[in-house]
Amino acid sequence: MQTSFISIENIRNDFPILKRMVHKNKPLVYFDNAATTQKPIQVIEAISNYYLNYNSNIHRAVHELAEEATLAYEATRDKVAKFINVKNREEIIFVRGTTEAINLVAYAWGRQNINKDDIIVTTEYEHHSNIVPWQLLAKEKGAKLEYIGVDDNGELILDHLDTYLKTGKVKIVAFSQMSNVLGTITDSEEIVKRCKAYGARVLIDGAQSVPHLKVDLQKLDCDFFAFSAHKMLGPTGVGVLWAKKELLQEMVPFNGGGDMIREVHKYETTWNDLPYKFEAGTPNIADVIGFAAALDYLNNIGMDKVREHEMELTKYALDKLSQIKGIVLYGPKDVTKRGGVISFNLGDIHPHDLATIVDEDGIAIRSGHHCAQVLMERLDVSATSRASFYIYNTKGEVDVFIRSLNRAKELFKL
Amino acid sequence: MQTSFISIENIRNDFPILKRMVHKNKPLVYFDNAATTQKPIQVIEAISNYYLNYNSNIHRAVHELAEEATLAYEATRDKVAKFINVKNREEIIFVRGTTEAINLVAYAWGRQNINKDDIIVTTEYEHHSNIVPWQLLAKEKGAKLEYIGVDDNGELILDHLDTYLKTGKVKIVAFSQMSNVLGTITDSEEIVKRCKAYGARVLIDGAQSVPHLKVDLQKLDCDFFAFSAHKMLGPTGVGVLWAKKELLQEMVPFNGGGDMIREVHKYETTWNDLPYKFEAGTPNIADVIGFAAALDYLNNIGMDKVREHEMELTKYALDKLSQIKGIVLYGPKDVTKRGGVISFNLGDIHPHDLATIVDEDGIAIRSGHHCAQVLMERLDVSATSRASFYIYNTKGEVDVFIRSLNRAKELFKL
Amino acid sequence: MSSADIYREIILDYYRNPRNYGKIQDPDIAQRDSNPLCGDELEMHLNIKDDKVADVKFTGKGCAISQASASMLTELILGKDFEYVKKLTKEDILDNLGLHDLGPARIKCALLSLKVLKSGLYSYLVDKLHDTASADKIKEESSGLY
Amino acid sequence: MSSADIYREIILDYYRNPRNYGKIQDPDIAQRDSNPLCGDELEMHLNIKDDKVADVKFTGKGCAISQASASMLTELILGKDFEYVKKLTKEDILDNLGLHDLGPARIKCALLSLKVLKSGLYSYLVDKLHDTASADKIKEESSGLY
Ligand SMILES: Cc1ncc(COP(=O)(O)O)c(C=O)c1O
Ligand SMILES: Cc1ncc(COP(=O)(O)O)c(C=O)c1O
Repeated sequence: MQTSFISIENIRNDFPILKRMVHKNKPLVYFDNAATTQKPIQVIEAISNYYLNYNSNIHRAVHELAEEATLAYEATRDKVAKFINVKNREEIIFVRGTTEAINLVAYAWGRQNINKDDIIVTTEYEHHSNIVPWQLLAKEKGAKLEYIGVDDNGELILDHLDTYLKTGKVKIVAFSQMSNVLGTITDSEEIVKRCKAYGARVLIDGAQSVPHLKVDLQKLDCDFFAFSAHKMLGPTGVGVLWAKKELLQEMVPFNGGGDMIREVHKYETTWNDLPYKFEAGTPNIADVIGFAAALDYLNNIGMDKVREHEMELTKYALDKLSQIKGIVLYGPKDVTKRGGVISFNLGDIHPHDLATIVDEDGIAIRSGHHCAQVLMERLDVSATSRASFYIYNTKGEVDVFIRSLNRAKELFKL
Repeated sequence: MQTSFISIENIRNDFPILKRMVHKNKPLVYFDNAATTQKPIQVIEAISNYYLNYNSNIHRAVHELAEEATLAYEATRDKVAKFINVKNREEIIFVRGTTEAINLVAYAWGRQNINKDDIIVTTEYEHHSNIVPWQLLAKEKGAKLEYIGVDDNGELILDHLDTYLKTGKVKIVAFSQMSNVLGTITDSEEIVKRCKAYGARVLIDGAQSVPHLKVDLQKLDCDFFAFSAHKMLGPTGVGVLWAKKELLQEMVPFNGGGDMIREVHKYETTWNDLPYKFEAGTPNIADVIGFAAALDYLNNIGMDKVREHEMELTKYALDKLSQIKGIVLYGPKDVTKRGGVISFNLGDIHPHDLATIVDEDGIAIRSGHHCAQVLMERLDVSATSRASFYIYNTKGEVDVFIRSLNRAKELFKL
Repeated sequence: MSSADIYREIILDYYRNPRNYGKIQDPDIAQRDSNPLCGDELEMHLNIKDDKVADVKFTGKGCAISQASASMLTELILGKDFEYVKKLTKEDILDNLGLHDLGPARIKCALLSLKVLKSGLYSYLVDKLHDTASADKIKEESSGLY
Repeated sequence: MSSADIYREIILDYYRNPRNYGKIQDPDIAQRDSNPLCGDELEMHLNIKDDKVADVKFTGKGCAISQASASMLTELILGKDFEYVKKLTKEDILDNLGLHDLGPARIKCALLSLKVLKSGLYSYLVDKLHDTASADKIKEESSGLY
């Protein structure tokens, strides 16, 4: 169970849940990592440790617990900035997750900057969280929402982007750096380059990329960037919005309340400095602190190694899967162009039925539309099955999965 | 350390942090409970247990982990409904905290229902989170924000409410069921009654009341109700918005994204049923589950006992404090009309200086404006010191506090 | 229950060869719903004559359980009178399918068709028969389905 | 550091009897700021003559540390030339107050006055002297204060 670069055995030992049995006696094979990943003991203990030793509200008190909690909370901000290579720590806003981050932009930037007949561009392979906020905004403002299409290889048709940009009406282009269904890695730098030429803003949904690839925001040079801690070993309830300082400064606040104000008077109020202007109310202190442990863990392994491991595993799985008769695999064939997310359909077995069958063998995969119904329409399917990998998954687990798929075929008499 | 009705010793044993020393050798006296409370081991373990054993994204998968996580998450909703005596579980929306809950109402209900020249009423003793969202809304809509004043006893002047209501323009009245500075318990039922007579909606901020008093929403009969888990033994990052079903059904969504949709198409989308329509994206699953353990803990003690204990402690503290020369105490004198939150000023010692001095003796109190600057203006002070109690605090701790205050006086040569 | 018990011959047969699949022109009742969690869709059409189900058809996309369940439900109610349809319970459906102890995620698949049927009936009672008393009862019953 | 060390005679004296407390009519520099965390407020007024601080006053509400710090700062800069003021550091202020090892929450109290002073100076350099080079340097320095 040892690959050339990371000792998976050591890693697996850090994830107590991987030792559990499901359905009484089946070892858990967790292939639902694109939905949420498991957490190493280091993260779980960081959260407990906070509650056991220095739980306190932050920023506004002078007592020792508050000071310790504030330092730890703010230290996470520095770690996040470093992890995605951002210069200004005050550009890191803690939110609940990718969904809230994108909605924050749609409310606080969008409502000020999108007007009637403006165009908002997204893509056919977006997660609902990068579609619905823009639909709501477009409807409110009388703006148009346009989609960059997906070709038969599962990649974006960038010609579509050019067509929209040429109208001169595109205000923002929002896309995912990695598709959560097809695994496709978007050519983000190319899109940013084209958008810049037309003065369009760019929002990148990094929910699937940050956990699995080295992301460098100074190189990417987009305007907004969003991701979720729970998809990268971190706790639920924490996400990050990064945005350029000039934009954050111009933006109106999103939520109003404690911590985001400078002075409140009865009829007027002034805003706090960044990043606090966008962090109203008591934040999710414990989990932000727990997130730091997740970043440490990934840094210790190294994002290059994470990527290498997943490429190897994905290649192995694609090879094995493509040998199953009746399987349809979606997304790029070339593992350098995709992440460790594999969507497929097997004969006429509906994904929900397939997921139920493999679950019986201890394997957790996801089935359904994966919050990407627009893509399902494009692929002309109502659902797919999806297996997605992370650092603790092994080739042995892939073998168990393949055996289980063959059992499903037998049950369905295929 | 045993009072007549709860064994504080047993309770304190459940809170490991209370055994810690601060500033090397001072036993922690935690009197900052209005900001956030400490967590019993049961809550900390419920969170760890989730991550150790059944961490998974919820609602959309069929595998065993997802099923266990979904059941636990939804079980919390039932417990919350019972805790505040609500009939329909789908009226319980999980949010990050009180602040987000109130903003959700301001966005999703307010923007549809508040028009030019309408009046929004709040009070002079509100937390910023029950002022700023209404300021933002009033500004956007050209509506007016009016304040119910606070009398010298720290209670609301309900005549002001009548004056506003009589204009016939009041659309919503938003107030706290307990002031986080004065401790005043608002006569909520009376306010609801008056508002009903004029068809005004009522939002109650229960951030300080739900943790300390038995709250019965069927009896209260307001329209919206908000509170935070972290102020009642629960984790950070979880709060509740309750609202009447008819209102939630009419309201537009707040955040768009996964889980809150029924069907997403390129240009139109339909919404999911309640409560999911308002829970976009991956929620804070672990902490919602942890919150259930907090509710169990409070139920085991009984909210009546919680209140009894706090009344006794508050009475004891008020008696001792009022004997200190040069102290100014804010809020009602009668402990049946107030919670265990005591704000005061001592001579010309600025609250920050006072907090620093008592911190040195291991005592965590809060100093400053307590996110209630409008109230500070009303009291004509720039800040107060605030000690706030919970179930694990003791008379012995109050004694330590009193000694420390006397030391502060000496340091300041008072 | 195990997959082998769920995906019996008969379920697969109804999944692959659904009885009463299709649409009715100008149906008396037409009701559509989808499961927001998994994306399953179902539409049922009914014709009512003399308080009886004179014809019933369904279309939909979804898993074997939801499609077989819908198809079997149409067979169950065809020709039956209104009172019979009104009284159908969750247990009746699961008995009819021979499926018990489904997990909470999959039980929704089995019950989507009953939910659609009851919603359709509800609208019919309110709109056509102005029988809000029965309608409200059905509404209450069917709210417990999911 | 301990409270006894912080709240020495001299700090309390400056807190209770602040030197240079008040306002200047038509000041060359007027700058106000508040600490959003604790609500402390501070306003500084300066008159500049021949590149020197000809007069300086402050008003404010806040703790002993912030008020004493502001008052001592006014004394420190009165009569001094511009270069001196530009070069003032966080350490100078803390030295002058005799306060070290303040926790992160309280250090902001001690530095609020320097932040106000530097922001005022920054605006002055930009608006009056059009000296954006110096201004930018000050901006950068003062952004590290909090
Ligand atoms: C009365 C009151 N309302 C609202 C809040 C805000 O709660 P949160 O910070 O959890 O959003 C608080 C606490 O800070 C409060 O005391
Ligand atoms: C590409 C992508 N964007 C956005 C999201 C939404 O993230 P969250 O649910 O954490 O808000 C997800 C995951 O569900 C995703 O895969």
